[in-house]
Amino acid sequence: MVRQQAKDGSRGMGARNRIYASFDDAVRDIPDGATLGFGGFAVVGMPINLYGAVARQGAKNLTCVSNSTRGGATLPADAPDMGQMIRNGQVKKVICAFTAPTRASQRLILSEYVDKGLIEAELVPQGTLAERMRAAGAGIPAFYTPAAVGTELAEGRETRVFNGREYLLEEALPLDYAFIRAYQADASGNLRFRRSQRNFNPIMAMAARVTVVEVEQEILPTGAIDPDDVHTAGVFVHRIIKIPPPPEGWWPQPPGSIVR
Amino acid sequence: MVRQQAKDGSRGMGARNRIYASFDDAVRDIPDGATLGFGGFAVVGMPINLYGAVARQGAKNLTCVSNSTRGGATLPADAPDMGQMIRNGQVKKVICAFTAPTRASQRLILSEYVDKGLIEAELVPQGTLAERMRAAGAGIPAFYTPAAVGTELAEGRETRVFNGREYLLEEALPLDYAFIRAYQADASGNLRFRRSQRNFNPIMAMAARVTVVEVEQEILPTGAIDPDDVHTAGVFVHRIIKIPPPPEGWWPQPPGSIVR
Amino acid sequence: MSERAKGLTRQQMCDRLAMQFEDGWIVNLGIGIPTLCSNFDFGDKEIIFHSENGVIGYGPLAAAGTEDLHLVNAGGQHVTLRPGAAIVHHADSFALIRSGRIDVTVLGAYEVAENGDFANWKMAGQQGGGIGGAMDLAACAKHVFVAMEHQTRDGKPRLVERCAIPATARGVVNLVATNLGLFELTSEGLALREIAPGVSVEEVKSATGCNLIIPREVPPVRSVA
Amino acid sequence: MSERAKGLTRQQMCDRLAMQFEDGWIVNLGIGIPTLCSNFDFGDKEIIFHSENGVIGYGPLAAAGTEDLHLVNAGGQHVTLRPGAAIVHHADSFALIRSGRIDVTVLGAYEVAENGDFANWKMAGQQGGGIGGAMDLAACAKHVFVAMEHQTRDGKPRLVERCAIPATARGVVNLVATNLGLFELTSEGLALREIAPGVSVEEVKSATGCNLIIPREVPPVRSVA
Repeated sequence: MVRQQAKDGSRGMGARNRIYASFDDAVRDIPDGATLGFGGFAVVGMPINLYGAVARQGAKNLTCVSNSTRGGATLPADAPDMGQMIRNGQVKKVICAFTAPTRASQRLILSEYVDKGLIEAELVPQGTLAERMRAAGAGIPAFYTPAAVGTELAEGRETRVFNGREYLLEEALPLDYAFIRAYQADASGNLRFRRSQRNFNPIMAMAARVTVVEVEQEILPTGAIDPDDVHTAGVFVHRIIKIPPPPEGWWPQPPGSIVR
Repeated sequence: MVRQQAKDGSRGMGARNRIYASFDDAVRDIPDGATLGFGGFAVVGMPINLYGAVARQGAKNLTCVSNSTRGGATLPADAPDMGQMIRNGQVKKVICAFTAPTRASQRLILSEYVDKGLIEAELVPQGTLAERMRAAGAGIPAFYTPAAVGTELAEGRETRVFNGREYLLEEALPLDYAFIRAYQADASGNLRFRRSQRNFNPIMAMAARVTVVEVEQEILPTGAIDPDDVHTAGVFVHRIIKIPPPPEGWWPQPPGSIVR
Repeated sequence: MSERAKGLTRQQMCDRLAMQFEDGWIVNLGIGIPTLCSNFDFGDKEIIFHSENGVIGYGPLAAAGTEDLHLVNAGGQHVTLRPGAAIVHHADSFALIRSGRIDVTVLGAYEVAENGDFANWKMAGQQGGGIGGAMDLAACAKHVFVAMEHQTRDGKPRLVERCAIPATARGVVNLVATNLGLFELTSEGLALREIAPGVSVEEVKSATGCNLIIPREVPPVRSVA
Repeated sequence: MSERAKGLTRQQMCDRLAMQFEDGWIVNLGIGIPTLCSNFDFGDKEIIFHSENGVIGYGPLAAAGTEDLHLVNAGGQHVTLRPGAAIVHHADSFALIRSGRIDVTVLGAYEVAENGDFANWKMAGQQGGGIGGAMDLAACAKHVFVAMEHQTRDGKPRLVERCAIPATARGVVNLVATNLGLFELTSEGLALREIAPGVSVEEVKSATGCNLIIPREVPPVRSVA
C-alpha cells in the first residue's frame, strides 16, 4: 500500500504505510536547515537515488553527514552524490571523515566551496563519526574516545583522563533524516544489508528521526525476514522505496564498465 | 580439533584451536579476583553448564556481572547458577540489575550474604549495565546516560547537563571472562543466537578479554554461517564447547516440567 | 482492607490504560499488573510490544505445550512473535528505550507522588533492589503510565505527596490507573479523571494521600465497548 | 631524486612488515602502499584482515569480472571473503578497533618522527583533510607499522625529529619500512634494524631527518625465503 503523505514521519511504525511510490514522495517534507545523514562507504550502500531526490527537492542550508562527499570511481560522472547537492547550493555544512582529497591528483567539489568560505567542513575521525551517531541512536548525549587525542582536531577541546589515559569528549550527532540503501526490506521496515553494504547504514537509521531507505530487491511481505536475521529493526525505519531497474534507478556498476 | 591449553586466551583467533573438549578445560585458568560476566536473561541464553564449571573450578574473590543472580523458575533446583557460586564462597561482589527479590515471597541466596556483609552488591539499571559493557567492548571509557538521574543510585555522583537535560556519568565495565550460551557456532567462533537468547550475550563477548561459549547445536565447520548472518564475530570468541545432551549437559526445560 | 476489592479489576485497570495507546505506538509493559495490557483488543490499531531483552513485536503468551524455550518477555514468560518481529541484543534494546522511541511504558509502582515521581524498585527497609529496566524506561519513554492497586495491603495510600521510598524517576508519570479510578498528573497536581463504578469521590479522596483535583463532573472509567 | 628508486620495492617493504605478523593476528591495512601486505604468503599463519567498513576476514582482491558489487575494503577495492568471515556495521567495526583488538595496523605516512608521532591525514597548507579511520586505528591498535618511501618526491626526509604537519597520533609508531630499510622506534630513539641491499648506512643517514641509532652490525632487510 502506498502512503502519499507522512502525517508524522518520526513515528509511523505501521507496516501498512511505510512503502512509498517514489523517491520524490519520500523526501518531500525535508525542511531548510535540516541535518541529513547519507549512508554508504565508497559506492556500496550509498543511497544514490535518494541523493538525486534530495537534490531535486531543493531544501537549503542543510547539514550533511556522511563518510565522504563522493561515491568513488564506480559511478558514472553524472550520478547523484553530495557533490551535486553542493553545486546546487543546498549545503551549509558537511560533517565527514574525508573533507579533502587524499591524493594530490584528486579533485573534490567540496574543496572549492570550502576554500571560498561557502561551506563549513567539520572533519571527524571515522570511528568517532560512527560512534557519535550510534550515541544519538542510543540516547547517550556524550562519550569519551581515545581517537584524535594530541592532534589538531583536539585543540582547545575537553579531554579527561580515565585509568591513566587521556580521552576526548565527543557529543552525540543526531540526524533529522537518514538516507540509506539496503538489500532487502519487508513491509514493516525490517532491513537486511548485503556484505559491506551494511557500514554506516544501521547506525544512521538509529540516529535519525526519519529513516528513508532505497531497497534493491522487491519489498517482501511483513514477516518474510526471520526475526533473528533482521539487521535493522523496522521500528527504526519510516519510508521504503523499491529502486527501479536502470536507467530509471541508479545502481553501482562493475569496475571497468564506467565511462566518466 | 581440541586444544587443551590456551597459551594466550586473549588472542587466539585461529579457527583450529577454539574448540574445547569440556567445560572444565575451558575455565581452568580463571584466576582469583577475576571479573566474570554471565550472559542470559531469565534462563534463556544463560550459560548453565559454565556456571557449574566455574563453581567446580573454585576461583575465589570473584566479581560477577549478570542481569540477576538466579535463572528463573524453569530450571531444576539443583541447576548451577550464581547462587551456587555464592554458597561456595567464591563471590566477593556482584554487579546486577536485580540484587533483591522483586516480591516479598521470593528468596534470594544473595540477600543472606549481602545482609551479613559478606558480599558487596552493586545495583545497576539494566540499560546502564548493558551500555557499560558495550562501552568496554567499544573502547569507550565513560559515557553519560539519563537513567537513574535524581535517584538514590545517583547520590554523590557526577552529573552533567547536555542540551538542558541532566545526565549521569557512567564508566565502562570490562570483563576478564564472559560466559555465554549460543545456539550455533562455527569452528572459527562465529555465533548465532536464537530469539531472546541473544540478550546480553553479544555485549558480554565484546566486553571480555576471554569469551567462553556453551553451544547448543553441533559445532559447524568454519564458514558454514553466512557472513551476513553472524550475530557475534569470531574475533570476539575464544573458547567454544558443545553442550552434551541431558543429563550430562544442562538444558532449560518446558515450563510445568520442573519439580523443584 | 475492604477498599482493595472495590472498583476495577486489574484487567480493567490495564484495559483503561491500553485504550490510550495510539496506532503505531511502541509499548513496553512492566512485570506484574501491566502485562495484562497486552490482553486488550486493539482492533485496527497496530501496537508494537517491546521487551527489554531485545524482543520487538511480541504477541500473546504462548499456549501451554507450544512454548519456544528460546523466547521470553521481560517477565520471563514464554511469548509468541507477531509477523514483522525483530530481535536485537540488550544494548540495542536499550538504545531504543533511551533514544525516546518507546511511546509508552506501563509500570507497576509502590508509590506515585503528585509531582510525578514514582517508586517501584526498592521496598522499605530493603538492602539492594530489583531495578531491571525500570529506571531507563521511566527516564526515557515518551509517556509513563502506572497500573497499581490504590492502597497497600495495610490500607495505606499509594498516591502520595512525596515518595517515602527511593524513587525510580522524578516527575515522569503521566497517567495512573488504580482500582478506584484513572488519575492524570498535571502541572497543577494530581487530577481524578474517571472514577470506578460504585466508588464515590469521597472514597477516592480518603484513600488517597495527597490533594486531588476533582473536576465538577467525574465520568465513570471508560470500559471496553 | 635517485634515492627514490633505490632499495626496496613497495612490495618488498610490505613483505618485510608482513613477516612480523604473528599467527592469529587481526590486521588492518591502510589505503595505498600498506594494502600490498595482503600479497604476502603467510604460510601456516592465520591472519585475519579487518577493514573499517565492517569486513572481518577478507581475502585477496576479486579477479576482474568476478567482483561482488556489495563488497569492498576500506580502499574501495573489491575483495573476496575467506571462510569464517563476518560482517559488522561501522560502530561495531570501530568497537573492534578502539577496544584494542587490532593487533597491528599498517599505515602510510607523510612523516614519522623519532618520538613515534606520525602524520598521514593532512598535506601541508591544505584545508580539511582525509582522516578516514587512521586516527582511531593509530590511537588504539596494539602495534602501528608504517610503510612509506624514505623521502618525498622533492628529496626531503620523511623520518624527522618532529612532525612539521599535523600529527595523526602521538608516540604510537613501532616499526617503519621504507625503501632504504627497516626502522624501529625505541625509547632511546629511532633505530636502523635492517638495511636495503645495495644501500649504505651513510646513504640512509643522509636521507634521514633525525638521529639514527646504528647498531654495530646492520643486517640486510630480511626477504621472503
